[in-house]
Amino acid sequence: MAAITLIEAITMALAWELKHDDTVVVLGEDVGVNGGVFRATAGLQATFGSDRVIDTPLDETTIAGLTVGMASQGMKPVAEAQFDGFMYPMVDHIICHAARFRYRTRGRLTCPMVLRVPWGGGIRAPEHHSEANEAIFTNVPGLRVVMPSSPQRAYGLLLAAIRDPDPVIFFEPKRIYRQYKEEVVDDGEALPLDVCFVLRDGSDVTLVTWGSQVKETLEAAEALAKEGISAEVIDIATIKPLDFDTIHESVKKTGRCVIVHEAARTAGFGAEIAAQLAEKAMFDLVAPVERVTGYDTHIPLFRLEMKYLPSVEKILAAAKRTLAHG
Amino acid sequence: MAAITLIEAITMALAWELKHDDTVVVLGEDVGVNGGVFRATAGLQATFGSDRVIDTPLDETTIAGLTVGMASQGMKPVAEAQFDGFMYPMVDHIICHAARFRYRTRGRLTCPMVLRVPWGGGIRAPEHHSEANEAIFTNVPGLRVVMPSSPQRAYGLLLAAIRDPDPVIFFEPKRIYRQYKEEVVDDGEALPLDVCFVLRDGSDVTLVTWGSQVKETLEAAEALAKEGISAEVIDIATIKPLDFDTIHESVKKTGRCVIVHEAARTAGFGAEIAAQLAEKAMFDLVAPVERVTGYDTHIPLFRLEMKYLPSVEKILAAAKRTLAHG
Amino acid sequence: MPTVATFDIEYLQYLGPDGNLVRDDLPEFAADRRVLVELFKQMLFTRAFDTKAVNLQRTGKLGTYASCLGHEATHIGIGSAMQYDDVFAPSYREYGAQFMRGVKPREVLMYWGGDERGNDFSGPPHDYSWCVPIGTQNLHAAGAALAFKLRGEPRVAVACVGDGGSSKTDTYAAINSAGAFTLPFIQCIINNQWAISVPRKAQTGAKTLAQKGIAGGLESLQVDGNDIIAVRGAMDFALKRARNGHGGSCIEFVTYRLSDHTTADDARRYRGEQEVKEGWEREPFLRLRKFLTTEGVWNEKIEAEWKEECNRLSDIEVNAYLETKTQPVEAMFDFLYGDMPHDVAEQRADALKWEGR
Amino acid sequence: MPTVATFDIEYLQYLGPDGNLVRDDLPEFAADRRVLVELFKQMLFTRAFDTKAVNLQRTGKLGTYASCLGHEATHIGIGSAMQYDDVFAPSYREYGAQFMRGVKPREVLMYWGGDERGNDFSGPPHDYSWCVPIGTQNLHAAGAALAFKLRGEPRVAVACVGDGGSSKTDTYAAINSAGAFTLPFIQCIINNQWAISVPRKAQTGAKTLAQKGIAGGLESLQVDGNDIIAVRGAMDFALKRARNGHGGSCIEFVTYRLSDHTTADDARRYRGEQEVKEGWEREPFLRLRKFLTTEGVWNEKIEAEWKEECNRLSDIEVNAYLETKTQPVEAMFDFLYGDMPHDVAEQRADALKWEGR
Ligand SMILES: Cc1ncc(C[n+]2csc(CCOP(=O)(O)OP(=O)(O)O)c2C)c(N)n1
Ligand SMILES: Cc1ncc(C[n+]2csc(CCOP(=O)(O)OP(=O)(O)O)c2C)c(N)n1
Ligand SMILES: [Mg+2]
Ligand SMILES: [Mg+2]
Repeated sequence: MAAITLIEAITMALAWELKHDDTVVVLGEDVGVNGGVFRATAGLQATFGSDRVIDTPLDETTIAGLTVGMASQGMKPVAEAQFDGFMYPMVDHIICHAARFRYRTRGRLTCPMVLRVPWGGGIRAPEHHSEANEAIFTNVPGLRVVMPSSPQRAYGLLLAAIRDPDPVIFFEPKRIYRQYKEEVVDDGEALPLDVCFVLRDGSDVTLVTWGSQVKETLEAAEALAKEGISAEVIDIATIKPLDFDTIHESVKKTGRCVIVHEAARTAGFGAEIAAQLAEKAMFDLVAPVERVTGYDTHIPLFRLEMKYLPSVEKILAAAKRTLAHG
Repeated sequence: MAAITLIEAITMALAWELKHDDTVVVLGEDVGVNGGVFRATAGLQATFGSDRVIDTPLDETTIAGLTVGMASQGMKPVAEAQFDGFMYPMVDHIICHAARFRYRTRGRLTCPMVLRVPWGGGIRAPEHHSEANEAIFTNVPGLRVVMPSSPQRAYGLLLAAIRDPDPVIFFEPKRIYRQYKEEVVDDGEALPLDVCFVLRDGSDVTLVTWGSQVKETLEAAEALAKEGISAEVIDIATIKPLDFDTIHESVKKTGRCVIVHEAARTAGFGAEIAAQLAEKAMFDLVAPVERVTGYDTHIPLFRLEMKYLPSVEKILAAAKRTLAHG
Repeated sequence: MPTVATFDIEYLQYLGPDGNLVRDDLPEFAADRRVLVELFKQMLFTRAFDTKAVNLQRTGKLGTYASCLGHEATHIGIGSAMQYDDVFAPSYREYGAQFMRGVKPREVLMYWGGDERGNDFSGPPHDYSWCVPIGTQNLHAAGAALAFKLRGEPRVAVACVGDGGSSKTDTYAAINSAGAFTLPFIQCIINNQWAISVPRKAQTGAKTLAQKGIAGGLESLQVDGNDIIAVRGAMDFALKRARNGHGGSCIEFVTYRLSDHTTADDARRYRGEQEVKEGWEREPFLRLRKFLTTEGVWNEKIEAEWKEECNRLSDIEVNAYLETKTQPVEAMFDFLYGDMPHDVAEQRADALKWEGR
Repeated sequence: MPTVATFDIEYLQYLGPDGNLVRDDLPEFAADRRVLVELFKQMLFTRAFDTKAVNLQRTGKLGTYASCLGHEATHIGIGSAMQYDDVFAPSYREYGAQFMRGVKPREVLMYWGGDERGNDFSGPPHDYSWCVPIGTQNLHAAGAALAFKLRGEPRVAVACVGDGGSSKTDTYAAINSAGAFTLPFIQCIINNQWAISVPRKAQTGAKTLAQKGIAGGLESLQVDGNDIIAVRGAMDFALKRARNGHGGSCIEFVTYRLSDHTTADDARRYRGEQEVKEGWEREPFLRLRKFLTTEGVWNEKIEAEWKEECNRLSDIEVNAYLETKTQPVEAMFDFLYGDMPHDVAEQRADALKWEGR
């Protein structure tokens, strides 16, 4: 057992599943001999052959459509969108077909597929390589949307996603692909797809987040602790379906909630969490809900991108605003 | 001045703008001699010629891409997606380009276009003809999202959309295309693109909605009135940007809010409204926010579709739940 | 300039509109005239069904319906050539092909009657259901073909799309994938001259729709889609080629939509009577009836008897459809996920509550 | 079977890799050897700039950069043939073409240096900016061409895409639109044999990429993209044809990517040395230099002097880039909408507050 990065955990999970399930195939642009532009599939084609790890023509519509086709004929394809910003041409096949085959045919045809999407900003990449677009899918019934934020969670959630009988959009926060290493047991153990992770216990304020922002959020919790403020940190990880109960339990305790996400604020997934708080936890809250998010503009090219993203300072300020109440 | 239906108001606005602005063109599938499958463009090709009202090949990617191309070269194209469910292949060009040309080029190239989308269920149509998918766009910076719910608002908002210097997604609630007639003055007067419409004043509870559900919501308000309960009804109409101030003013008065929309609940746009209430109106609210929405499943084929949609009864029940508080 | 590549689009036809053979090298299957009689009977059945379906819609007992009037030779030629293990990906009006594969007429009616169970049909369970988003089915079929290839199965995926759908980017993507991966895939382009109100010539500057296949390096052929011998012959050839690992084909079937686009359409708005009249002169029954009659294997009496049988069989199906009870409300939740998430389960309970259950 | 359509893909080349003419009917523009010298000088400048840009990236002064090494004849041939009023839609590495149209090298650097102002360039204000989502620019150019046609303007839209991008559905859509509407549109497919790590043959089963144009009924031609005379000649012809209302063309330029895909790529992972070595033997400078030298209009001294000038000019541009101040934070709000919505204005104020302003 070795300490590995988040992206190495992805590779390890893919290798495990390719090895143990014949029906699994990996496909996408440059996933073969090149091992993916982020090296997520490094070495897999050499090990499993070009019938299991398949380079596709350069067209995301093609990748999505072939994936749906294969999934409905007994395979478990794991497709890669090379970057978040190239995923949009896949939206049609995902929404109209992947999310509906089971529903449409009353269970006759199903679509057990995973779409892996390197996600989010902060890596000084070119345009369209830095998008936080999970909200495209969160209103779509029939999908699951997952985003791990640690090597262990990446491993366990990706295994679960591949084994799930339905389509899973699997966002990978690329900014933390190599942020730190963690020991991950390569035992093929999957994690549940509908349970939030409480990363830090606390009693004064609940910080809810996912993806790359887990980093800043934990740092903010640490800074708050230094000031004697106890923050609970929740990584929702399985965005859809949302495990609201865990959030609710926490807010019952703290009475305060700050939601942190990278996507633009308006109608970002944070809105759904805030909405459920307004519906189910109104009388538990002692302070207005706060959202710390990307601005309602496109993430700028890299010279300005860090000014777009939520920062530790902004999280701290929001947490303190909630503490002014109650 | 004649009393006309919502769809006739659309046709009238298109005709006005085609007549008064040379740079306006209408394009889409079957918009020409056939006048559109809903007759929204009926007669326009005969009047303005096939250089102004253009039938395209059958491909939504094509329509979206050509529209962006024309818009960036000095034209004001008004494109039609034949149905809501066929809009997904347009998402790439809309998100990656229409919404970004101005931003990307620091104002050098712009994209003044309108995408008209017949929207929503309840007309006993085949699969993919009944979708409430506005949430695809509400998290996307650079877009405006509009949905009129009366002939007058359809006329004024469509004119405003065409004249707006940026891309506007214009959803047309097809269930109420011919619901009733209203006098609309054909005077070329546009409505603002960022102001909610208060359709009925009230003091006990605020009902917020848009699109086809305005019908059921007004009926629910009427039924509440019979029971001595005074409901304020707001049609947000310009979904993005949201005029939250009008909603907030109302909730300050009523202390209660029920949000009604047709789209699936989770991460529907109602979540954003509820979130802003949780952020800015927590201390005005005396009852938890309620959402009456489509279920988190696909709208069924027509035998069951009315059981999917929000109903007057469901709105009444939600309003009464809020009235049990405070 | 040196020429680096040359392509021909050939046109396959055996039976002219007048019922005479235009060439004498009939494909093998046609040697047995009884096979042709069986195909003709299927064509007649399909038309009888289609007429009933349109009537059901007109009397308010069916939703919008897309008639297959005029396409029967193409549809049945395609369906009859395929094997059970092959995968069929229809668009929405290829009932004739689906009947050949075991789909029941009542299932067609259920689908257009607003009941998802029509998609859980009696045809091969691996076949795709009707596909409303034009052209997307082509890529699913290509994906199926990729699965067959990877697993080494001798199966072929066949997808149908219209002349309008030949403009759809998904069609190109399917054709290109089939060429890039040498897939057992056949792209049938059913050119009935109209995409709702948009005529064939407005779809593309391409002289033939068959040549769409050249862009992906597929075998590309144009076929008289009103001549079932040609349709079946072309399909037999392409299927064999694909099954033997030699890759995909793109076949344009030239036919004519004799009906409105769907029952929601009124074609008189956009096309002239003369054109439709000419369409009726080239339609598929006329010529096959003449040919079979000349060959002595068909006559008016057989036809009258068979038509009666078709009506009887169709009525059974129509009645079965009309007697189908609407699904309970929970059906809209129960088939959404394999493992129902907690939030969906809560909403299911809410929906049941509104039903008083 | 009767043949209903026949298509040839021809190959255009004037100057072989050895610098000798392979045909003697040189296009008119090439009669004046000074024109060729000017083109060569542009090629040299572009290469000098490209080298500097790669170095800037290696030393941390630029973000990811896509080199144009090896593509200079194609890029400059295309750019030099176009008129100011025409519209150019590049993908991301056609700097040579853009320089010909007035884009400044410093603007290229700003874009790859993470500053949107690089897109507000000094080239024609109607030209498209770099386009990262592969192939989408083709449809924008087709839309521009449609605008030109509707307004009766004698302008042509030219779009570039790679061999990888020729698989993209948008490319097909652009080609098909150009054919359907008879647009003044040229689809340049710049086949440099690789799409990052995916070789040309894995993209498609099509023998040539030029034949993608057949699917839309366009004039389709393959050109030696390392021979600037052929590139310019083919473009002149296609532009004239389009400008005169005769419709679109699809031209494959066969060249070779001598560099890594971008500075973020390591091509040694997936391609062999031998292939790259052969690429260097066919590259565009070698042959043109030989030819011009033989013709007596070029020599080592001129080249040395010009290279020095190129370096000097490039350095001015690099310095201008390095001296550019980062945009203020409000830039991310100020160019989003023509009329700033109230919620964006509020967030702009918040961002300024975090800047202490
Ligand atoms: C993606 C998409 N866009 C639009 C439609 C609406 N629509 C349904 S059928 C049709 C025309 C199809 O024409 P064609 O492909 O020629 O097939 P045909 O109906 O003639 O069989 C259109 C535009 C659709 N179903 N899907
Ligand atoms: C839609 C989309 N998918 C993927 C990418 C990532 N990507 C950037 S360049 C490239 C390869 C392009 O190859 P080609 O079209 O041959 O152009 P070249 O780089 O060789 O000039 C890929 C896959 C992208 N930019 N856009
Ligand atoms: Mg058709
Ligand atoms: Mg390339």
